[in-house]
Amino acid sequence: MNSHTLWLICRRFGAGVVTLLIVSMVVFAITAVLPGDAAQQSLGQFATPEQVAALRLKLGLDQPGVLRYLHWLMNLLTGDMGQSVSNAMPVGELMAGRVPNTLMLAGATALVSVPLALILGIGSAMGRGGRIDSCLSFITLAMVAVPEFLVATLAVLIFAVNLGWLSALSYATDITSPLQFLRTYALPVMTLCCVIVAQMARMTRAAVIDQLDSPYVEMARLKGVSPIRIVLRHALPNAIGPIANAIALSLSYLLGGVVIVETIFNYPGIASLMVDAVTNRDMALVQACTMLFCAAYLALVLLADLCAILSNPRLRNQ
Amino acid sequence: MNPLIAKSRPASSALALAKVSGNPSWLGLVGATVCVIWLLVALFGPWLAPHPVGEVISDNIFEGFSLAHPFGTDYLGRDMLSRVLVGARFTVGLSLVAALLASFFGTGCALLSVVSPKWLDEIISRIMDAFISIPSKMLALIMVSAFGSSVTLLICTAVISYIPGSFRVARSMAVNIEALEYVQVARTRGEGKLYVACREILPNMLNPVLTDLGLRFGYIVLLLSGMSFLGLGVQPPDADLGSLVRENIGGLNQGAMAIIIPALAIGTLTIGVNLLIDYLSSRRGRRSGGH
Amino acid sequence: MTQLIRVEDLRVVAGDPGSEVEIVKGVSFALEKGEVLALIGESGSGKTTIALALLGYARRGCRLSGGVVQVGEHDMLALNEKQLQGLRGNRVSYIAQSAAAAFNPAKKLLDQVVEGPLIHGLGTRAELEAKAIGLFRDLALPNPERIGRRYPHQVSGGQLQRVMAAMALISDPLLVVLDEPTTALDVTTQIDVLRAFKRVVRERGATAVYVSHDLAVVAQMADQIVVLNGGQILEQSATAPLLKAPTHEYTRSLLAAARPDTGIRPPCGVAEEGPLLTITGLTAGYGNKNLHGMPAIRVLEDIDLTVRRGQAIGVIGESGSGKSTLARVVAGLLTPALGGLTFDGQPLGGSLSERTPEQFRRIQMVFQNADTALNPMHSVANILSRPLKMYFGLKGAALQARIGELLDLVRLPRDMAERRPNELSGGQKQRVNLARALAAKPDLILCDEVTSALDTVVGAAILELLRDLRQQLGVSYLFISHDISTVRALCDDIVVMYSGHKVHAGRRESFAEAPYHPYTDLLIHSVPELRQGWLETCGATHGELPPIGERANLPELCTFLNRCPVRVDGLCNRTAPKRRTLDNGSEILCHRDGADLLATQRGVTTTSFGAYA
Amino acid sequence: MTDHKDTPELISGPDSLRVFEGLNRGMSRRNALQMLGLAGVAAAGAGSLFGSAGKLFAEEATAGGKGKPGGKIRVAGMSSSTADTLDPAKGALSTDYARHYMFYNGLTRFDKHLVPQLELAERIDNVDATLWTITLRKDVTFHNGKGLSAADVVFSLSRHKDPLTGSKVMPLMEQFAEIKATGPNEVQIRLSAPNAELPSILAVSHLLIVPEGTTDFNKGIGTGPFTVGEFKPGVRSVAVRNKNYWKPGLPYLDEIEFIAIADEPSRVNALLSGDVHMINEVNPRSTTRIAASPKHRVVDAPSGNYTDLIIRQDQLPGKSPEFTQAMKLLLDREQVKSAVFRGFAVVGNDHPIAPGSRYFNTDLPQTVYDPEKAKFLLKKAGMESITMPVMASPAATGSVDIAVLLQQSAKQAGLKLDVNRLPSDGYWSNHWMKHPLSFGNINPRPNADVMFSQFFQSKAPWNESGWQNDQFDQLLMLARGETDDAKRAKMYGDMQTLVHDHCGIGVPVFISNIDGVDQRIKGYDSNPLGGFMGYMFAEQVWLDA
Repeated sequence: MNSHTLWLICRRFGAGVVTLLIVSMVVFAITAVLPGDAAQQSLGQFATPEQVAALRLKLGLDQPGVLRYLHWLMNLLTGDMGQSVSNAMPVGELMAGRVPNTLMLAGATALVSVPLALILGIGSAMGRGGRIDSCLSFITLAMVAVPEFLVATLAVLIFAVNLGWLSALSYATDITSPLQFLRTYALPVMTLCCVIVAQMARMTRAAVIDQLDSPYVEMARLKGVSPIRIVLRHALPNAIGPIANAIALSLSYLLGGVVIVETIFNYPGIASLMVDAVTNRDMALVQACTMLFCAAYLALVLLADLCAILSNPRLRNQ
Repeated sequence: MNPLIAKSRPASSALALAKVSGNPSWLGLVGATVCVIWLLVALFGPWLAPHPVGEVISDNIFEGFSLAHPFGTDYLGRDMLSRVLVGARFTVGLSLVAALLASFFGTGCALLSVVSPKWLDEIISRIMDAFISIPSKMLALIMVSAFGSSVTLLICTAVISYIPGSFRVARSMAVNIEALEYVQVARTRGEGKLYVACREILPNMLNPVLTDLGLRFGYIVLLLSGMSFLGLGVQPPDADLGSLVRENIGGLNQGAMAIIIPALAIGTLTIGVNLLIDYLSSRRGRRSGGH
Repeated sequence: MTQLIRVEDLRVVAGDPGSEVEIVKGVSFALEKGEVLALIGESGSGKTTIALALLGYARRGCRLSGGVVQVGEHDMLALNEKQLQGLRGNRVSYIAQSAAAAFNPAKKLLDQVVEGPLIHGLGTRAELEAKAIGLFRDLALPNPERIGRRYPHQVSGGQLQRVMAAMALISDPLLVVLDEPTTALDVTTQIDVLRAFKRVVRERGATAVYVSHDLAVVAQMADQIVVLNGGQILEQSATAPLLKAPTHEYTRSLLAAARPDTGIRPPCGVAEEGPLLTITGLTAGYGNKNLHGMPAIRVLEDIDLTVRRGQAIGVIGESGSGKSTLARVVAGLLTPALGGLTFDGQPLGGSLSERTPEQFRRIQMVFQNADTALNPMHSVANILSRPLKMYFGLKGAALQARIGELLDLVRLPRDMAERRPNELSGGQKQRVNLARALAAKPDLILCDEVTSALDTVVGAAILELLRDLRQQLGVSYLFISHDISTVRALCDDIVVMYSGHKVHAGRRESFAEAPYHPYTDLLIHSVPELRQGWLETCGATHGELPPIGERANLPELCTFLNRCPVRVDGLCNRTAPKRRTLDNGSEILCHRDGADLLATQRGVTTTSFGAYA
Repeated sequence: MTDHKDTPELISGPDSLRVFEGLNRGMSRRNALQMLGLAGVAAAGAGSLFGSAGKLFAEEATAGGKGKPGGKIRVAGMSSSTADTLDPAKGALSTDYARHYMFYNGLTRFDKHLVPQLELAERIDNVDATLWTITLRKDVTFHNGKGLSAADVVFSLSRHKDPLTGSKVMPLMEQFAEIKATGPNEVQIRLSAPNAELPSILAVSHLLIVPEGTTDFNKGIGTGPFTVGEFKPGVRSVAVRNKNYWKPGLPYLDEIEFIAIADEPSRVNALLSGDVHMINEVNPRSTTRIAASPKHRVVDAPSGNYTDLIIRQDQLPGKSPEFTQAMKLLLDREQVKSAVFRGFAVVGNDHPIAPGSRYFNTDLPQTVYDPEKAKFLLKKAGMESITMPVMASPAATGSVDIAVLLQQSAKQAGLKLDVNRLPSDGYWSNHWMKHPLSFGNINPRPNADVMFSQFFQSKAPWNESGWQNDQFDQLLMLARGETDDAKRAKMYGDMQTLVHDHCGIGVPVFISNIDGVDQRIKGYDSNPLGGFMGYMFAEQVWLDA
């Protein structure tokens, strides 16, 4: 880590803050048009106008939107993410309950999907244009061509209902053995892999092929280096940048894009928390979730760029 | 910021995009055929449908193949063939329109940001970053809650979700082209920004932009099917292919045609489009490599 | 002696099965042990393809379709991939054109040097590393023990090329293939690399095939020369007879084009007295600006320059000297940090938005790379019509007629108007590029390395065209090049730049004779001459540089200090140099006066240009 | 998510459904009459209720000892979110109710025939059905060890009248003019008008008893059979057996993990794969799957729940009686019953009283599907070829499918309907009753009076179709004051006729509750109030593993 990298991180941090601000404004603007508000929503179908008015006053919803936004922003600056209006818990606490779950699922999925994608991508890059390549590219395509919820439901039907090998639900607090972990996480991880592996594998393939076309790879071949060694020792280290980027994009999907999987497997993650928040018009929570997704996305992309820098001595030693 | 890093991400993805390819031509042919078939279905399907799309024609739900109902019946006892024929128009049509618009706006913003002063470029980039970081399904959910579910809204949502991606690819390409000497020549000739963007830069990035458009089409087909899970989609009795899968999911355990057919339809559509794109981009790669 | 290398009727095809095109059409040659054979030809002649075939390798899309390639006891075309793997980097090794690209940027040099022999089991890592360090030393690399621990980007181009030579030689191969190993280097660097190569090849008695487009370089290295064109051998003989009495017409044209200034002279009497473009105290650069508005990376420092009406000024310097930046500033693509531009008496705005349409019209720029300078999506007519419509509002028949005239002017057939750039050859593209500039009827054309990317013969033709146009139209040129002979062929005045400074400026004639600025001296004498033995006798960069003490922390110190053979301790390293005018009218930026310089430069200068014609 | 139904249920009396239930189960006519008689006594004047009403069903009375203690089960409800609450006042979803019954007790409790049984109340006396005195049990303690006292009851009931509590039953509580403690174990309630149904009102889940001064409800301190082991809104709750429960021998289970799976196929899959032991809100189409599994069974119960077509009477085209009539004729009830609900429904007759319930008007002719007549009527109204949007939403069970079927039938009558499927989110607040044609969904209101007052009275806030009928309003008032049951039945019958003939709602079917249960779960029964045994399974079931 040197001053240049530090400067990069600082700059990104600044840009990230701006991006977050834009996100919060966009989210606020859209949610401002949402019909009904937290008071209406929490009192339900048969609420009387007096009740709604009283609750609105209590929650401060009677203030103009801009004022509420600024208020929220001020509080955020002091580290207070606000309170969830639907159940009066601090937003931070609600999030803290869900974030580990999301990270767990994302982590497990990443552990499976990233190596798989790398193997698929590198495999097809090595056999570029050949039968293996066509085959793998077809498989990865087919994997992504089936709607997520169908994969998930089908998988549950086969592995949980008919075979009874795996669990149809994924939230278990009492995981004691690795086998149990496997039983619980296998299905959602499998479903998510289907969604993200293809993209990563394709980008890996492209990045590796990009390097395989470079003069230094030709040079390595002319030194008598074997194809496998060329890919692993020469091309791959230089392809880390774009691959890390593809991985970062896919992993950011694992945080916010998994609402379907969370629903089907009844997994309490951040995505379903946000769906709840939208339904309950729980603005502080919606904002916090969006901020988190956005921050995670930016962090992942930054991490990918740092990977690219660290894997590249030219950038590393600048 | 180091220019190498600043550019490495989009440039590499654009490059990668161009190189995500290389399948033999027969696969491309298969892709092209599938795409043409689906296009025809989308154009003429509704007229070929033997039954009105919402009519319950059988007391039996999740029927299998029969001469009267080649694709069986759905969860209410409606003719699946008719529903798929009509549904294809929605899926293909919506995705196509959304993909075209997303590419149009994405590319437009990219061109704008490339010929604009740095501060405007920065603002556009930040806004795009902001939108790309909001998960598309969440955005869809909020949008539908706010504005109700309609075809226009579905398109809007898909467009907003995919503009940033299109923007990124287009911008990285445009930045590279902008640095080329013929653009510099045009600038030193005193050409306006509009001319530089539309006449000098745009024609040269059209091919990758079209490739990107195809990829986005595939993504949008899948996004729409994902949105059907969240209860968003075209208005009944019509249904896009994703909604058809979703509404008939109860027939999954009995392997009903009502779920297999639309799932296959989505599969063939996305795979077909991808194969075609791969083929086209690999051909383009070879062509430009030949010189 | 026995033939070590025997190539017989080698054929290579390219393209898809079914539509293959033969790109090497039955080439045969042979080479004895310890000999160096040169393959010479222009781009597309098949020289690199043949060189790679010596390793049994064909690039993607190509196929070795027939013939025999015998290297020692191995028939390279009969072996399978596994066996070839065993030979490459072991018995046959390769030195690529661009070392910067051919080294893996993510690995340390030493690891890459010993990788091949390690795989081939030629020794333990320690032994091989020791051997590599020995080779580094032999190749005159600085700090041979440590340089291997660096990454490619931390080493200069010339040094990398030498490291690559070490990589090729470490396995004591039967054959070394050198593919344009010095083409990407500046001339002043090239000479050191050539010397190092030559010494190592001779000392080790290596057999080598040297691929190049440059006859002068080949003359220094090769025993045998094979002249190739279009995948066929046109002429093949020992070096000396070939240089003296080339039999084939094509070889003669190659020889003639090698030094354009021997055939082309600038026209006389075109230049007028009035200044067209005046540059005063120009400082410019890239990167973020600091508090004083100065850019982080300064590329140009305090440049003064005047281009008179009808005059051609040549700007030369090596890569990084700032010469292209100068053109960009004049074109308005880069806003200067300090200093001003005056064009025909009017101030010329620093940025594009400050310039008038008339100024846009009167200054035109022609870029180095015709491939990227023409929009591939526009037809030639389209490209040419845009400035005509824009500046003169031409339409219809008048427009067509003018396009025709312009094509005539650059000596292209009129029917080319409907073609797209990618249907044109490199030379044709450059002519279209020129025609587009001429369409504006400009007063000043900025030519940025317009001939550098072209083959020598084609480049010479373009130079001739430029000269004739100047005579015809009285247009001024700011002609930028790295090649002093090209500049001398076209320009009245010459400016030498070194790391952003104008170190030497003078009339064309003053560059014929010492004294020069020490850098100009180095530059002139680094250009290889078309005679065998030049490399051994030329004086440039021979010997140790005079020792100097610690440098004063003064940004204005002479930038050439580190390489200067006539530097003076206590003067050059302590105080800034000043501009002085020499007797022949030239202006230099140096501490040494004319007499000093003359004394040091006379002693080693043995030739003047034109002697070999 | 798709079936997000945030409809609170206002249950303020047992009468209609308990009879309906009884008749369905083959209860003798005499028994039924006897039961009605008892209720009649309670309503007629001064009287007391101490378990007598329940004696008829003594064999089913709640008593410990017959089940097997121990075991843990996992239960999946249909939806949950971060708005999940353990505050009884705020309960909005079936998941909330089920949880509340785990941790709290009410003063009374519905049995499976919807008869209110004494729970925390030991005795309930009244004077003119206006002044009620409730005597509390003395041996009851809260989970935190505090004994139950009158102050707790006063607190629990009074808080609903504060708008800030956000109570779902605030309108219902307006009739509670005064609530005060008259002794350590005695509470007096003065109603603003006579209401004999108070014991059943007190059985509503929202009126479960919490300790006085409770502000943090997440701990779930109550007197119920289970204590809170864990409660994470939107995630799960774990209920741990309350060892000191005041009902001896109860509950049986050691632990209940309660989660929610919004996606119906996933919910059924979770049941079938053995991951959960019971689920509710099973789609009729999934019943075959559950029934096919030897390890599981389907538990279904007809209920008073209906999804209705709302034709606003205060705007065109609903203003035209012909149009309204035509729309009712266009509802193909048999098709709705078979295609949408796969037979798990009872055909309705455009009024809210389910067939077989008390006061159900058997003489009223059934509206049948008749597109020809509808066409004629539309023509008469001059609306034979208009295009109308219909609002439907997954929020109103089955409404989207019913709308599609209606659309097809309407086509035959020349009417073009555009079905607008709206997301569940925000449907009730923004679309329900706000369009000329829309769908609603009304959960059981076991009492005809409450049903009619809330949804059909001219000035009722939820008068769905904006129907104004003076005759109906007068009848409603008269019926409330009428103590003669026969006269009352006649009045309710007339009101049904009025609604059937003139009101702007079409009730195609009454929908059954369907639960899916693991065979090892014993003691499980159905309850017309809702799934999960009327949300009260926790105390009653045991695991026979």
